[in-house]
Amino acid sequence: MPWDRNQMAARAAQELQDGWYVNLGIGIPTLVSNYIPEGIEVTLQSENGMLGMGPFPYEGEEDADLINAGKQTITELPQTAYFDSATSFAMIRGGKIAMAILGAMEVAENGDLANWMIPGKLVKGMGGAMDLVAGVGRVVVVMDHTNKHGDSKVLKACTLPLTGQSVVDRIITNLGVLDVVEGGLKIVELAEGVSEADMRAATEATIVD
Amino acid sequence: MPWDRNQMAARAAQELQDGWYVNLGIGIPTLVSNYIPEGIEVTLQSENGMLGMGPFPYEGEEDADLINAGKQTITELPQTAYFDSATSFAMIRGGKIAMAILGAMEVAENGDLANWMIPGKLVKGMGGAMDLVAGVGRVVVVMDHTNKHGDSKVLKACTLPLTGQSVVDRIITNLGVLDVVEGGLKIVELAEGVSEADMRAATEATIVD
Amino acid sequence: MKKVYANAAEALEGVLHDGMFIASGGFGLCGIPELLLSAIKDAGTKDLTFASNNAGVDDFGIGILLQTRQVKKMISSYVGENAEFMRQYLSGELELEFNPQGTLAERMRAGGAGIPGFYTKTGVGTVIAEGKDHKEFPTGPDGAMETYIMEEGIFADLAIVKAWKADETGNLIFRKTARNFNVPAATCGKICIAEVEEIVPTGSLDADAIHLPGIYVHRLIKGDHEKRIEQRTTRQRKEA
Amino acid sequence: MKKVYANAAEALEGVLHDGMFIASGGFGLCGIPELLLSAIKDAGTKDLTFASNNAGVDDFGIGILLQTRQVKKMISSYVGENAEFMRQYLSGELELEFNPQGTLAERMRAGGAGIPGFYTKTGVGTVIAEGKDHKEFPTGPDGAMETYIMEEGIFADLAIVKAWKADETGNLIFRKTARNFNVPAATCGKICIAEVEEIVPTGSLDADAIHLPGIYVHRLIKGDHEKRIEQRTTRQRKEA
Repeated sequence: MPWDRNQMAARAAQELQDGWYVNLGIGIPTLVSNYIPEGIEVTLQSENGMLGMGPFPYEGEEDADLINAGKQTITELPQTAYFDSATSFAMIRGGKIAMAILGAMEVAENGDLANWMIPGKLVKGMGGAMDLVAGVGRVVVVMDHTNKHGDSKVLKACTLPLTGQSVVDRIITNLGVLDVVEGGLKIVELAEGVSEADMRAATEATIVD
Repeated sequence: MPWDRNQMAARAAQELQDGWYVNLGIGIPTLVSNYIPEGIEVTLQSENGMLGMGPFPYEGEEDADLINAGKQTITELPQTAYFDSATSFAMIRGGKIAMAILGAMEVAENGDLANWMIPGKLVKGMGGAMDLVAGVGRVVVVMDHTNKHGDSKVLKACTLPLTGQSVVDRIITNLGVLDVVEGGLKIVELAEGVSEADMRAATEATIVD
Repeated sequence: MKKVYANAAEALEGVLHDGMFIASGGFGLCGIPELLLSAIKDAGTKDLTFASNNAGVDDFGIGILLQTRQVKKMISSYVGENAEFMRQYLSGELELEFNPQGTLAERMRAGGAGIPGFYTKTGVGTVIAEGKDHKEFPTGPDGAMETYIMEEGIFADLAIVKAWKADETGNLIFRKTARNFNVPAATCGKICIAEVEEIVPTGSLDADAIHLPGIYVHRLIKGDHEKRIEQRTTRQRKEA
Repeated sequence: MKKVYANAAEALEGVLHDGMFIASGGFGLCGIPELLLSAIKDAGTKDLTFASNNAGVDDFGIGILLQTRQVKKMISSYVGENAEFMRQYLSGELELEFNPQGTLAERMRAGGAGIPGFYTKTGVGTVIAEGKDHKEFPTGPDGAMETYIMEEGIFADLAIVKAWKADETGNLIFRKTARNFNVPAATCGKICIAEVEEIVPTGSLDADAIHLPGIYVHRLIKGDHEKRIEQRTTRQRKEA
């Protein structure tokens, strides 16, 4: 059976290493913080100007001056530090963030990522996604393997406007885990009950051995 | 009689305007702070990371963590703010400092300034001088009109390596005040007892009417 | 040199003109100069270009200036919260220049720092890079060349920002994530006006803890802020 | 992930290698990483390149590494305080690259911010501009073109800095003008080691008052600092 959202988040949490500073995107990536392995200390960056992002506040304790990049009210932790947006993206662009875990609309076998725009439809903007994929040490995408029409989102080449070129290192989907390697994608892991044949069938991109 | 060091500093202090943020160089420019006119509030920047530079400390109150750009112990004022060197020069380069008052070895009639290096002699470095002359709103030079050999330091063209090209707005010397204008220098003021002929005789640069 | 003005309208006097370029602080509705935006609406200044990470919501923040059609162009990274924005944009009434969020922040900081252009990897190979100078630098492993694009500094006519506390000389302190774009925005305006929740006597702020020195702040007002929350997310208290 | 080390020698273990490029904080003798510099002397690492605003004095700061001939090249804005430096430089034993002070600070910040190049007016028309890319931008009055030169970001192997207080996660606070180059230097090293006067429990620093977030600090030591004063200037107390 393919992984559900929480299983994908739990699998993505296995990517974390002790001491890392990490940026989690909106959606499934946000769930990753619920599955941080025992003994692993991770500091979450919120690109609107915070390191050490804590959980949502208790009701009545919301603070309009304390939100995350998804504009949700959050809390601080003992190690929290605040800074301005130029400093925040200086650390992102400067490679100080070890990893970003992001959602995607499409990923290509060369690591191209598209997750910000569908031409002709509502255009919201890229926010900090282009900065993150260009700047952080490692980019892990977490997404469903196929779209609602059953078409593969893991492609030979992206069809949507790119967020970044050759930026993705690893793709975690409901079917398993793929790495971007020389020549295409390599299967790292399959979800329980998913066969290699299932994975290949759902993947438009080249899978190499 | 030509102005002495203190009179030059006092004259330079007349350049200050209320509310200005100003950077004073080492030497005579430092003395300017003793002559700030009544009713004029000026905030002194020290380019090593401070706005609101106060006077020297009382003996026994020196603080190794509180120095000016000349490495002298100083004090803070109620309005003082500290910041790092990148921020300090961001405000200098960004034109936020209204005026710098600096010493010079040579000034040319086109506003070229040389005040950091004598080739073949001891080379100390330009420190923040190049940043200041390139960045601040107005550059006023305070210096003796001639060197110890009696040669004019106010030249048609600088002979020493430049600190900045066409950067000087006004020159205050022991003989008077000159402005850099189209075509050369214009006499703004003469020290008491100095004639226009004296000024012209001591000036190699073109003086225009 | 008095920096403190009675209210937003007075602080804006003599500063506003049609067609001007304004940089605004704030992220979402957090730390936005809500009083100054409201006064700009009242002033009726037209054809404004705004550099601001977001465009507010329909009835708050820059959104109120979209309702009155005072905005000609937005330079933003994300405008998804604003339905009126989308309507005006899709109908061609509003110009929009998308900037990656970090590029926008750095462009403001660069303008304020006298840097008219800088190179970044952000956006290379995307629509953002189209028409921009490309240059290679040996920043890869073992000095391998990598491609960068040049982005330009933002030099605005006016910066409007919101801080928590100020002293009378304009030294500013921000609170938590309300700092965001306020610092870079403040630096890139020819004139900067700050609105704050509290003005304290000069000398009562810690000189080591000031986020934005008063040199950047030309005018200052204290006012009451709504500080609207866009997405109120909470967790349940565990029962004892 | 423990960042706190017992002393400077331990903090430097596995980090030093001959020929490496080190960015150092400090201005004059103020806020210099004196303990780490001393430990680098003891380690005997050779052929070092230093990006540091100054070169210390003969027997303090980077000066002690000049005495032992461990320094191959300095990137500095002002080295006038150091006689041994001058001797080595004039005899050709030491390479020297002068950078305007603000250019040096910005080059460090740029390297730390992933910016390999930026344009500045500083040094245009001087020896500093020789061999550098020139470019015009419409930043003058009425959009007149002005000439800028490109300066490159500094990417160092190691950054060494001195702060006042740290918490155990490496969040740093500096004191007065001892902040100076420590912030930009810290950001531009692949690894950054900080020496501080006091390590306080995590959570005891004000999250709004941190000058350098712990993400930039990989290793941390507490030690006793001499904090030498270079020019002790005082004024007389007026007699009562």
